[in-house]
Amino acid sequence: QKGETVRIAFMDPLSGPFANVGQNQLKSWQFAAEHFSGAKNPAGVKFEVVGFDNKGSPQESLNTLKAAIDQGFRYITQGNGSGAGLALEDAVAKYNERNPGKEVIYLNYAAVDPSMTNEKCDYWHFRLDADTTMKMEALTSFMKDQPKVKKVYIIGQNYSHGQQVAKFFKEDIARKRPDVKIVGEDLHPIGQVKDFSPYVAKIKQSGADTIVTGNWGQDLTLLVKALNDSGLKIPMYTYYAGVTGTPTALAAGGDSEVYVVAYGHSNHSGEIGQMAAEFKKKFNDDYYTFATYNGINLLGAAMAKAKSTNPVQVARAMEGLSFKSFAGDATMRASDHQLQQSMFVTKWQKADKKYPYSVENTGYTFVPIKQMDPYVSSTPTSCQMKRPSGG
Amino acid sequence: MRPSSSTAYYQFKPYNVGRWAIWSAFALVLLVAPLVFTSSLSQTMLSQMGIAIIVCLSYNMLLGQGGMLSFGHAVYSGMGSFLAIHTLNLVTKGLPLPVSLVPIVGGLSGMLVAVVLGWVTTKKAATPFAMITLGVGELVWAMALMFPEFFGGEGGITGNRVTGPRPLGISFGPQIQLYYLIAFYTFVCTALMFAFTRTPLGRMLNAVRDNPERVEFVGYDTQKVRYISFVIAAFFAGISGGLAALNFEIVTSEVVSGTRSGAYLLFTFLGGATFFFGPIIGAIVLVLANVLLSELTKAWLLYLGLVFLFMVMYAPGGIASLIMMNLRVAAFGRLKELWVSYLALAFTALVVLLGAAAMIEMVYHIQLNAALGPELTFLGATLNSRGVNSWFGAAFVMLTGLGLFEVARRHFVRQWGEIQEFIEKEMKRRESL
Amino acid sequence: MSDPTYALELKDLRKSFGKTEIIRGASLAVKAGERVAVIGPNGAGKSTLFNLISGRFAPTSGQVLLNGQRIDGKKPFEINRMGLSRSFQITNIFPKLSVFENLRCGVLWSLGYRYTFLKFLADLDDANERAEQLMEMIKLHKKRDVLAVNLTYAEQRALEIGITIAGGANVILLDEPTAGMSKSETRRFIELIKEVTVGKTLLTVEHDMGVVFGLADRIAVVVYGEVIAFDTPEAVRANQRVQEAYLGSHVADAQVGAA
Amino acid sequence: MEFFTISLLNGISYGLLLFMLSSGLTLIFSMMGVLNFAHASFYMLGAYFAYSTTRLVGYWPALFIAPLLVAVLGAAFERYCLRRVHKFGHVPELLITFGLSFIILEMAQLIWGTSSVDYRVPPELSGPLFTLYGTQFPMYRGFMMLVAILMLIAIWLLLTRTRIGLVIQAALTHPETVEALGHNVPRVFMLVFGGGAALAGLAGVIGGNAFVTEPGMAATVGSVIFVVVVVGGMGSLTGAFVASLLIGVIQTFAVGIDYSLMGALGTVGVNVTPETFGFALWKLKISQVAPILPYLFLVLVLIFRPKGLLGTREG
Amino acid sequence: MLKIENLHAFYGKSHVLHGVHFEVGQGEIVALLGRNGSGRSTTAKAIMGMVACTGSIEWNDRQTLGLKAYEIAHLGIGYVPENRDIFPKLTVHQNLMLGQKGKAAAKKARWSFADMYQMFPRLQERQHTEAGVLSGGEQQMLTLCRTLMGDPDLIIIDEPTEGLAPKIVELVGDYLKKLKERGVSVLLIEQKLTIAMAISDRALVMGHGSIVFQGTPDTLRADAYTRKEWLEV
Ligand SMILES: Nc1ncnc2c1ncn2[C@@H]1O[C@H](COP(=O)(O)OP(=O)(O)OP(=O)(O)O)[C@@H](O)[C@H]1O
Ligand SMILES: Nc1ncnc2c1ncn2[C@@H]1O[C@H](COP(=O)(O)OP(=O)(O)OP(=O)(O)O)[C@@H](O)[C@H]1O
Ligand SMILES: CC(C)C[C@H](N)C(=O)O
Ligand SMILES: [Mg+2]
Ligand SMILES: [Mg+2]
Repeated sequence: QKGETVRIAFMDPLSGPFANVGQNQLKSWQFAAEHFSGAKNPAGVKFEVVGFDNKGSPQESLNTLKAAIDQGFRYITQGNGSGAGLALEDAVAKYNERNPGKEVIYLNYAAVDPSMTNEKCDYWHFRLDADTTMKMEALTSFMKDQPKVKKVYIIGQNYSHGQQVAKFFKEDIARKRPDVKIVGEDLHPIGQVKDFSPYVAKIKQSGADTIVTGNWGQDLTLLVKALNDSGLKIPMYTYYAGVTGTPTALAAGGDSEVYVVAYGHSNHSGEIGQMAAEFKKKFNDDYYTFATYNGINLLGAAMAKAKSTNPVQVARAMEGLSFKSFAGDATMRASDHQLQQSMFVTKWQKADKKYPYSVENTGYTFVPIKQMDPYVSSTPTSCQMKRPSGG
Repeated sequence: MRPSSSTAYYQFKPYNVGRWAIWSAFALVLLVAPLVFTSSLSQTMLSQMGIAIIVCLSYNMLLGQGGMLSFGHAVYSGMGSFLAIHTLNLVTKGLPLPVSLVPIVGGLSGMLVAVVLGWVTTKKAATPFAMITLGVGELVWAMALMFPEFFGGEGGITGNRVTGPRPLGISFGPQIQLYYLIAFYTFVCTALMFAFTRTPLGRMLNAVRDNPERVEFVGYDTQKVRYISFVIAAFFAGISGGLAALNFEIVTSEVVSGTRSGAYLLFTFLGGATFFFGPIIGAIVLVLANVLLSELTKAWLLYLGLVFLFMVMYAPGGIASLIMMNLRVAAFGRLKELWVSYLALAFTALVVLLGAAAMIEMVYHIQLNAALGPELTFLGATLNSRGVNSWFGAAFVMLTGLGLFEVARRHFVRQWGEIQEFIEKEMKRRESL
Repeated sequence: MSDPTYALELKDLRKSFGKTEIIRGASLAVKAGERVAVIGPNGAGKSTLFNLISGRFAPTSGQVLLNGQRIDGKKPFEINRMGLSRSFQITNIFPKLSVFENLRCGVLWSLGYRYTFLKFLADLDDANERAEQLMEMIKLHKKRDVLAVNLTYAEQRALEIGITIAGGANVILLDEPTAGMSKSETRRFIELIKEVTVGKTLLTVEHDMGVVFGLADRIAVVVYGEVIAFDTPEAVRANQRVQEAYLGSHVADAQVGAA
Repeated sequence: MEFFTISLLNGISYGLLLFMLSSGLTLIFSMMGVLNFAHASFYMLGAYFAYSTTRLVGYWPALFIAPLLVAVLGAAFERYCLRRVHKFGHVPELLITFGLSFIILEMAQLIWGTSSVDYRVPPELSGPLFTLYGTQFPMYRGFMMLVAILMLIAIWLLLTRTRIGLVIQAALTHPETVEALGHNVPRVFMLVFGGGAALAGLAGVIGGNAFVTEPGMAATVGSVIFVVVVVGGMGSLTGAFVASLLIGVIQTFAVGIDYSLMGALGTVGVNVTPETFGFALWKLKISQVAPILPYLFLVLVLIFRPKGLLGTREG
Repeated sequence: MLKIENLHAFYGKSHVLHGVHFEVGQGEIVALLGRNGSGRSTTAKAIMGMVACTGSIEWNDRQTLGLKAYEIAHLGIGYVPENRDIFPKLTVHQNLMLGQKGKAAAKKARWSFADMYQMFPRLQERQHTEAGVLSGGEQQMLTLCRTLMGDPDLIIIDEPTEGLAPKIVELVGDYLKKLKERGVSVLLIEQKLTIAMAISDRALVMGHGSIVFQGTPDTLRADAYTRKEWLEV
């Protein structure tokens, strides 16, 4: 296996409205692959990542999957959007079942719909990100220690992700801080709201002191802007304040109290910190998809363990495998193929000496204020993994 | 099934032989295509073309034949898809329905949705119609995201087409088996939709398009004509949706999106809305553009936009009209004179394209991948996006091409005008005979 | 209740647009088989009257009876199905269909084909035969497959009449059928109209006195939304009021003479 | 009361914003009958141009330069593309603007990149204008309202004090006749299209920093502006204005209403449980559908009053 | 004033006018007669720059061939098209407004709104109605008035009496004479021989795209051959 080339097909939007995220993430994958190729990974293989444009569409993803398979790819990765993710998970499962001997592994680096590792879980799917439930587990663990949090307003996009955030927040907080009151809950159609001030008026009227939202992209920036405009300065707990474009808009709005839960942050030191700096120098862009770091390392470790690059063996090797992530040890849980890793809560503030990393050159940064060990955010799974016979 | 057999009697004789030949050729193409293009990607693409052909033809029942500009046709194909996949899942749970009939369920559902929504939609024609479809489309799409119970949320609804009884060992597991199912449906639906244009309702639909007022004075209720046709179009759209459900085995909310409806509109028009077969071409181009073009270049949306701009400006009848114009020339036996001109045009256009594309690709490279070094490969050649040579070369190629193209074009225009004049005279002469 | 010997009867018909009353209590009774010319000054309401009868507008008050049945307020297609058909002052055909198709569209409903999409047009022998016949009648059989837009003006007018009579209606309304034609064409065209409407009840609006006096059994004079006279041509020409309101002094005579 | 006042204020200002976005479209749509799908793209261009010119010469000059640049582009597009297809009818006209929107989007991404740019509200306009019941009303929003009203007045003057509107409407049916009466029809068309584009550009200058300047910004306003124009009534400027305000206010208040069909049924004694057929629909709260109410509004208006609220014609 | 020489006109490839020659003097009413399709309307359009043509058209010693329609209109030629090309969505008054060539020009014009409404009181009654719903005859009146509002020195009228009641036809005839009195030249394209002969100073007869007769109405009346061959069947 040493000296072999492992080709990974990356499929995410490379054109259209989400191209910015996709392009950045493709570069991240390629960057990580290059960084860890050869001697730098235990298996000594060379990684190569090729981009396929799925335009963010589930159906197009199936086409790119076919194209990738035609071109001999046995590893695919995707993350931007659970819709495409679920489509790929299902399609890979069917393909592998119908084409024994030509199996394909799907590394999911960012699609966070919990169903992918629960009721719809599949043997060939491995998730490197933390799913919505885990993030919420971590976030509520942080929030329960914030005495300021008393009255919470949940606002989210009315689609599965937003609905899940609301649902899990309510469940978790009831468990951890039964005294916290939910004073309002609003789900709005995704991408349709041009003006959030009516929502802000409603939030204000409800007397809330804290906002929880799973919003991302424009739905988040506009919300933040409306909050700033109205002078309603209450803390906001989010998932995706760090996604490309949002920090710029956040910065334009001035100071605001925003927390983000994620499996990483922008001020890591050590190897990943160096990589981020290097990435920035090279591409003039932020390296924030650290799952690429973990993904390549996981593959390297598994290939070394399996002594093969054949997906069948590699998949088996990845189950339950522990490896060095950029933030301590991480384990690919065998029961549902969900990576168990440390979680961070970060806070949006001006970059300073200690946390110098200026996100999107805004002069602001996400400062880690709490790191949680993998067990904290670990959530149970309902997955009944079907493993291929003979495995 | 075959309209040609029954129309035989009244049609002008030589035409008929042609029609038989065309339909047989169509069937033959459908039969052998997957044997020629054998990779799994090309087989899915062929399947998708079949699906797109049905839906574009059904869209053209509204646009081309009825003059109804719809921005919400995906609602009907999409709802067909959703109900079909739910049905497929019921089949998996034991509903005794052959998988091959699931598309019909899709068709019936599309039709049912149209029975309800179409009633309000077709109350009006022209711009109000277009705007109602826009509104209905947006509403349905927003709803689709809000109701994960039915629409399956982000992940959509998945199904497994390898289920139920397997007559003759056909499981529809391998793509090729499914392809032939789709091909069968495509042929039948195309024939049926063609037949529709030859029925009283089909003809009245044309009349409603041209002059709705007068239609009222020959005894027809225009709203009913539109409504029934709308429902029929939705039926075929639904069939196509059902086939898509089988093909992808997953249905997500994107199938009812405005983008999808927009694509039907654009490509139906590109193919040629004024001819029955135009949308077939449009559908093929649609799949090619979506699947292949985006793999070739990041600038595919730009190219697509430019193609539209130029097509609308210079060939508003779509590709089909270009073909028909040349067929007319051929019918008068003058096509062979044009060969040289066409070659010259094609060659010079290619040169222009080459130069322009090289520049576009370099710009994209600078924007997106500059960090990977200034070099990029374009059609096998290595270009340096920071080098004067590459830019100069590309510009030179383009400008030379442009110059030569203009020369070729002028020559062609003159020649073409002459031939058209000849044809017109010839037609007058024949008329007066 | 009403007298069915009248093919068409208007009873105190009124129509207002906004505040202006355009038709102010028009009454008229036309016997079956009669040829009536409707004349009157510009803007008197002749076309409006036709629109009210044919269902394009609903009357504000009053009644329209077709063969003794009320038709006022009905939709144009319903009235057409009851046997009344009209042509338009401004040519109103199906421009992108061929002559033959235009006529066949006019024929379909009356033969009971309605909204069917389960039969081929080509198999509808009766409809096709009838369309061919009509084409002969309006002398356009040589232009069978020519698109209607490409016809000359006079041919389009002929086609207009063809579509109007295609459905076999008994009562025919023609609005200025000869407008825009030269003398000679008009003369031929009047013959054609006479031919194709044999046995039918005919109402025509005309300004060409030659046509009026050549065609009509009786003349209805509409002035300011009322029927001020309804009589034989001779009586109408002699009518002082009509001369004042409409004909003018010498031109009328000259034109009649020229016709 | 407090909530009501603030909501009313929000509603009106949102309505004015909608009007600002759609005024150019109204102009073009009502006068030329062109469904300009690239309108939102011009809006986006306005924002990007303003971003770039602001960096060079500051915000206030940009407020004039950016719309002017957009106007030039719009006029050029009319002159070289749209004019050619005018004779083919409305569908090709619409499609060519469709194609243009693709091109503008890609070009914008090429020039300014795919992520949002840092285009900020100028310092002299940031901060609150006044504070009402402890809620700030941002100054920039006030500015936006002012500009919207100025736009209204400008278009109104254009339509009533000049004959441009008449010329164009007449030219829609008989262009040759209008020319024979001594009017330079092509130039008027070009001016109007350029003017409409400029209005979109101005909206972009102002909307770009109030919201987010990014390639996706065109798509987000894309269809709602059509709603305004159609609901107001094609050909009616006042209609568009009234419709904007109405939609703004209704939508804003709807956000505050947490009733659902389930609740309504509950009061009349019908109990809806999660097992009831279509539960998801019954439990949907009005506040949840607020942002898509405009489309519902659109459909209802077209069915019951196809001319639009104040329109005079259907097509 | 207007001098046309060797005018050839084309619709696409079809050659419609074959070398037309004639002149219209100041304050003259010239009738242009001929059968349907003989090319009279085309002649009018050619003068207005609305069809492709070659040859020479001089207006007050200035070559107008190649100018745009609106430029020609500004030189003082007015055109009343056949087919009643009214603007259906505009009101009667707005239709008339479009006839004017700008505020300054309107002040100096020979005609005002009041003159028009006086000529056809019917129009005044319908002033604020959409022109599209006017009766056929009213539309015809409107087209004529609309062109007059532009204050032309030469007015080309294509079948102005079409669809008018006989009494109104007389009125139009009288009005054309009044135009002449105010120094306006008229090129009248007519079908109705009676009226044309009654008011015109000279008559031209057109056949197959060229002028086949020029002379006074009296000579035409006397010329049985021309009348038979070119005007009747
Ligand atoms: N929809 C309408 N709204 C308002 N006024 C109308 C409408 N339709 C017709 N009118 C008016 O009614 C009057 C009568 O019009 P109508 O067309 O019936 O006249 P007519 O007798 O046919 O005249 P003509 O001989 O000139 O064609 C006209 O003054 C016209 O302006
Ligand atoms: N747009 C057109 N395209 C092609 N041919 C045309 C066009 N308009 C007119 N023609 C042809 O040109 C010839 C002259 O037409 P023109 O309209 O000048 O005749 P006219 O003397 O005014 O007759 P009419 O009494 O019908 O108004 C006719 O043979 C006609 O068919
Ligand atoms: C673009 C991403 C922020 C989307 C997110 N991963 C989701 O599942 O919805
Ligand atoms: Mg009339
Ligand atoms: Mg003429």
